[in-house]
Amino acid sequence: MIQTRAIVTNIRDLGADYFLLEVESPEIAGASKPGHFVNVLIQDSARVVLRRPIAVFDVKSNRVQLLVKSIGEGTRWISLREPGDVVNLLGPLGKGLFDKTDAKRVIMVAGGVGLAPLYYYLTYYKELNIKTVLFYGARNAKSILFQNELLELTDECVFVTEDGSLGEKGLVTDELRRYYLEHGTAEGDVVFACGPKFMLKQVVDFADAEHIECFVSLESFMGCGAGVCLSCVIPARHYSQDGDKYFKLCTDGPVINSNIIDKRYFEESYAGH
Amino acid sequence: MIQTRAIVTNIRDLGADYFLLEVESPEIAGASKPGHFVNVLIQDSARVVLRRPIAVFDVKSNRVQLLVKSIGEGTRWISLREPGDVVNLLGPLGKGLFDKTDAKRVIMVAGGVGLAPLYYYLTYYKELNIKTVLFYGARNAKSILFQNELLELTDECVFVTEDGSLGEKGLVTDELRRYYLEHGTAEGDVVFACGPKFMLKQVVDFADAEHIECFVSLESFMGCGAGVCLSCVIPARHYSQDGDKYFKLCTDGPVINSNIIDKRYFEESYAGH
Amino acid sequence: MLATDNPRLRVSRGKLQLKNPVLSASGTFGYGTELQDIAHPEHYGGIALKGITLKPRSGNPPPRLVEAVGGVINSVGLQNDGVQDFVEKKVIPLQSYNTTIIANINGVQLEDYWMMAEKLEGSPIDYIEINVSCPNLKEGGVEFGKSPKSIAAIVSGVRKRTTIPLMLKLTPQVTDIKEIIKAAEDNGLDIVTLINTYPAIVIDINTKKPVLGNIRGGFSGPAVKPMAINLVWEARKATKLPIVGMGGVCSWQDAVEFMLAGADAVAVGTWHFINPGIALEIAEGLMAYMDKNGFESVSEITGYTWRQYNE
Amino acid sequence: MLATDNPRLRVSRGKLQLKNPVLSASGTFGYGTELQDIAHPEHYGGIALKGITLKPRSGNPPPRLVEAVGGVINSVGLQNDGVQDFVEKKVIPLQSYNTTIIANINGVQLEDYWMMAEKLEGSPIDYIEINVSCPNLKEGGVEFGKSPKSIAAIVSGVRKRTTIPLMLKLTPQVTDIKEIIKAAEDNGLDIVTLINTYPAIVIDINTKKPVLGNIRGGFSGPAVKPMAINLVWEARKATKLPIVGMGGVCSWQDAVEFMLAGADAVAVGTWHFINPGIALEIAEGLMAYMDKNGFESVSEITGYTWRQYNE
Ligand SMILES: Cc1cc2nc3c(=O)[nH]c(=O)nc-3n(C[C@H](O)[C@H](O)[C@H](O)COP(=O)(O)OP(=O)(O)OC[C@H]3O[C@@H](n4cnc5c(N)ncnc54)[C@H](O)[C@@H]3O)c2cc1C
Ligand SMILES: Cc1cc2nc3c(=O)[nH]c(=O)nc-3n(C[C@H](O)[C@H](O)[C@H](O)COP(=O)(O)OP(=O)(O)OC[C@H]3O[C@@H](n4cnc5c(N)ncnc54)[C@H](O)[C@@H]3O)c2cc1C
Ligand SMILES: Cc1cc2nc3c(=O)[nH]c(=O)nc-3n(C[C@H](O)[C@H](O)[C@H](O)COP(=O)(O)O)c2cc1C
Ligand SMILES: Cc1cc2nc3c(=O)[nH]c(=O)nc-3n(C[C@H](O)[C@H](O)[C@H](O)COP(=O)(O)O)c2cc1C
Ligand code: FES
Ligand code: FES
Repeated sequence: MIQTRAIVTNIRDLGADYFLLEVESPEIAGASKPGHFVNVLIQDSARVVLRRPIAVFDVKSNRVQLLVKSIGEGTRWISLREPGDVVNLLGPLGKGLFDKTDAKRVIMVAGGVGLAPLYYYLTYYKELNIKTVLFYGARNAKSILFQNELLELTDECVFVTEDGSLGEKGLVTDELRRYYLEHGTAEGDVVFACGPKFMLKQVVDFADAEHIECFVSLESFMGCGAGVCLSCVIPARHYSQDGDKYFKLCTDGPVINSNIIDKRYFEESYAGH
Repeated sequence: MIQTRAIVTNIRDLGADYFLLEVESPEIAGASKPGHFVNVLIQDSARVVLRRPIAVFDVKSNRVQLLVKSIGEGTRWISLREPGDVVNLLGPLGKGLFDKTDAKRVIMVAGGVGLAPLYYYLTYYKELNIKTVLFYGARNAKSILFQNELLELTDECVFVTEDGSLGEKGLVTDELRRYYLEHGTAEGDVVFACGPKFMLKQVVDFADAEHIECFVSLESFMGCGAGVCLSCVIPARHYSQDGDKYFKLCTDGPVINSNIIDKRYFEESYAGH
Repeated sequence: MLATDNPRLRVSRGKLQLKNPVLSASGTFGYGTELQDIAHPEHYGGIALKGITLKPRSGNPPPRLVEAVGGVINSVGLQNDGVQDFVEKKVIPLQSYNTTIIANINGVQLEDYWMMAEKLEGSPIDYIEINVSCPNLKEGGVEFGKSPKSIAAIVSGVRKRTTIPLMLKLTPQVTDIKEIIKAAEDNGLDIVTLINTYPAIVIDINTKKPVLGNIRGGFSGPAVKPMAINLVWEARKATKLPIVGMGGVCSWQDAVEFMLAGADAVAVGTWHFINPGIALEIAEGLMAYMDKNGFESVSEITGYTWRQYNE
Repeated sequence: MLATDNPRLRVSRGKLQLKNPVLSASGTFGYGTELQDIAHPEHYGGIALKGITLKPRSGNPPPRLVEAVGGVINSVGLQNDGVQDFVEKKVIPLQSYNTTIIANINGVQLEDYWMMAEKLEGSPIDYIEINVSCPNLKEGGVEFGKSPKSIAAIVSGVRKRTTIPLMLKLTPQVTDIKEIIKAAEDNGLDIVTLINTYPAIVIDINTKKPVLGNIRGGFSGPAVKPMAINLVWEARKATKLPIVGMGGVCSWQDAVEFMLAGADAVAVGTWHFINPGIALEIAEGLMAYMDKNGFESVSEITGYTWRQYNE
């Protein structure tokens, strides 16, 4: 983990409020693995105090790519960077997940910006020659990013849009179910999912029912991103004597085996009170 | 007084950290008189909360010009505006001074950015066909702005630089004294001064000694700029029963007859304690 | 009809009767008329005028204001021409406006409050706001606001001398705001207003002197909001009296937040300097919020969240 | 030599003996080693570890953190594995470092503090910081910090059970911080540390629920600095004990300001999240400031401004 002032080498407006930011940082690029994220310092803001966590989308030699959806002041600030600008980064952060090199088939389920942490896994499994199937859903055709790259990277790739303007119409989780109905489960299947909570709930419930190993990339409000503040916790399935137990999303995750999560976390009402 | 979102029509980098910002605002342009100022809302800043007071530099039909020296976060923000940007302004504020239409000869003393509020007076007296003499001092040649315009606007114009790189070498107040030594005082003389405190002190002392009517444009930390918060006060020469007495710089000034100011205000040590 | 006059914004709880729940906070709106080009007194449910004292005061030496992260620190120190001038001059131009007028009174000694109440009785003001929380007085001021005993003495003394409804403006810098409120309520208080500013100091590390002429000032502005919300929440536990919440209100969203926490009305202070037209914007925002969230009247917002955790 | 080890930065006042005046604030630096790639424990004069309790605690339900203007509000609620685990595991890796170690102890009842002191006696820690100011405990915590009586009981009880120098971490949310300090000093306190966070609430106006899982949290960060400086200034009036100042320290300039107001050392909390490398930067900044302003040692900065107005 380092703190660095990285130079922006490129930024691409992908439409639908998505931006691909590329920065030069040999140290972070060198140390990053799928599942890692960086914490971006947002400057010139009266409202943003904390850094913003953004997944490592991809690494190209000395450069780190971040896929950012502009949804508020912090991500908007990121989206306005220009080549030559300096961005203060902390990273790589997170656990980075590597115990799944024994996977036989990797099923990825991405909802919207949930593609961000999964893309790097796809490049990783491609290199390992492990079969990948991607279900990628978004509101409409415009919000389906990197179509060509994804078709390249995956063995099978199913696009799903809410309005049917591209690929299948409906929800990404319906396509996941249909796929399994057709193909059945297989030894060595691993599911990775990232997206809105209601989507994750469906995926996790499904994986549980089918006994498929399942990893989800979660979000929470992070202070330090590095395990020192205990802000980012997610309730754990296994209770301690003392009552609830939590794990730290920043250092135990953000990509985490779904079987250690307390399922109540996925309920809409979950906010602790 | 109005609050308006004015469009930037032009911004000129004048060098030496000076910028001339021009915004379109028929209402403020229409109502502005010499001695007025506007309060500029600074956006996107974690450190700047309050608006920044900036003198009306000049008015060109529907447009208001502001001469800004970038010295901190707020003025830097102003200096980075581009044509088409929106700037939220409150104004015109201040008293605007007009009882000196009976002046016979107007002597202006400007130190650095102190030129800002005086320029508009120069255009005003030019229109009234009243004789003006300007002493304008700055660090060096680069910091002497609008040389041609000023030579046009004034009857006599003396530039003074600390390093002698343009005009006279030395202090603007020395040139003021020299001028009066040569020309003597005259009935109907009025002095206007704006600049650093030590300069103002010299001017005021001189004007007092020579019994010349003298107006100074002062600065102070302003909250509202409109007379409601009582933050911007300057100590008044005439004590009330109750002890010290203050006037409000924003509504009684910022251009003010020096004979109502408590002279202790001009001491370097003056800060109230 | 302006949103500010919409009957759905009417506040009516005990003695707090306002056409809308947006007040100006004392000291940030002068004597009500200065900003009227932009911020008309009639946009407000009520306007709290600059604090007054028994005798005229020239206030504290400048600098009186300094910026800090998320707010400002002021040490104005109650510059004013005294209660006599107030009733003879300041109040007069306001009578014709369709809004309520709040006189904010301050004392360096206990009896000051009582004598001012006597002077104000019969004048055309709608509320007296007893300010026991000004951090900018060498004597009196916030010292009175710290003990239930002095609160009791001040409120009961004022109560005896006037029929005008009484507000009490509380300092946030206390261990337990509930005991202060109880002492006041027991002695005839009608309405609670909170918060005043937090005592604060800024030192210039180059001159090595405090920036403010009076050394200490009071901190206000957006940064204090979460602390103010907490104190409104606490105050609501202590009393059923109407509560006017303030501290960092900068938008209609902030106003809603104060009301959800239990405030019947809110006041805008510091943000007048940044956005003088804010009262009208808040009224409009409240109307839209009510429509979107199914609230018929603004009083339904008051305490909505608080009740889910406290009743 | 790193600036952090420069002898001119040495702090030596009473029991406060530090190689430099920059500490980490409890709860923002974990157990000292997590950030060591960027923020090495040896950059600090001392490191206050995450607060511990007698028994393990799982802490408060999430969300535990929310942003506000000028700071953050946390309701972590002392998630920790208890004092036993602390002495057996957490402290061990820190012993080899050239810095001082501060154990931050918290109780839900009075006796908790005493029993923890017993457990810590003999362990290789340098200071015990008695935290009577955590707003995130349902019982105990900040309630203890509000009354001189409970302070006296806690401090004297801890004092009897350990020879380790004692710090007391104060809440800013009190009427008079001076009486709290006096009660502690009379009962054997060695060092005052302040401030902890301000109680604060944020409500989401769309869900109409408090954002934090525990409803209330504690506000910290740059916005609290002017209030913290004021409290250091006040604390300095109450005692000659060493004072560790904190609350919004984000730069070496902030550190200087705290020291001019009377602090012997400062602690960095929230800003670790934004700039983990801050300790070294502060040390370097202090060196440059001393050179420019003719201070031979950092102790000359302490109270420099305060003395001009108080002696
Ligand atoms: C480990 C991790 C990795 C992430 N990776 C990416 C990524 O690769 N690309 C990307 O675009 N985004 C990513 N995010 C999400 C990103 O951090 C948030 O979108 C960002 O913090 C929002 O900041 P903002 O200032 O733009 O919005 P804000 O103004 O802070 O918020 C706008 C709205 O979004 C809500 N919101 C903000 N942050 C979160 C959050 N973390 N969870 C839920 N709601 C939130 C707020 O409540 C508010 O309503 C990641 C988050 C985490 C925790
Ligand atoms: C009535 C009036 C008219 C003005 N007209 C002009 C103008 O036409 N053009 C122009 O460039 N400037 C003008 N100024 C000054 C201008 O308002 C300040 O330069 C500006 O507020 C500084 O803001 P900042 O955020 O850039 O600097 P900050 O970051 O706030 O301050 C930078 C440094 O300057 C000091 N400083 C800031 N404001 C003042 C002040 N008002 N007086 C003394 N020191 C200060 C600060 O203490 C700090 O050390 C005017 C001021 C007043 C009161
Ligand atoms: C410049 C200034 C002057 C103030 N004067 C008074 C006053 O005279 N009487 C009073 O009760 N409060 C006074 N206050 C406090 C405000 O009324 C209000 O309680 C406080 O500022 C918090 O609200 P805000 O954060 O919206 O500003 C003053 C505040 C400011 C900023
Ligand atoms: C996430 C977080 C956790 C904290 N945990 C503790 C704690 O366990 N014990 C304690 O005494 N203070 C705790 N604090 C308070 C800090 O130590 C410090 O007193 C406070 O944050 C003010 O300093 P700052 O403004 O620099 O953050 C915590 C603060 C934060 C932000
Ligand atoms: S964000 Fe601080 S521990 Fe996870
Ligand atoms: S700036 Fe508010 S009264 Fe002058």
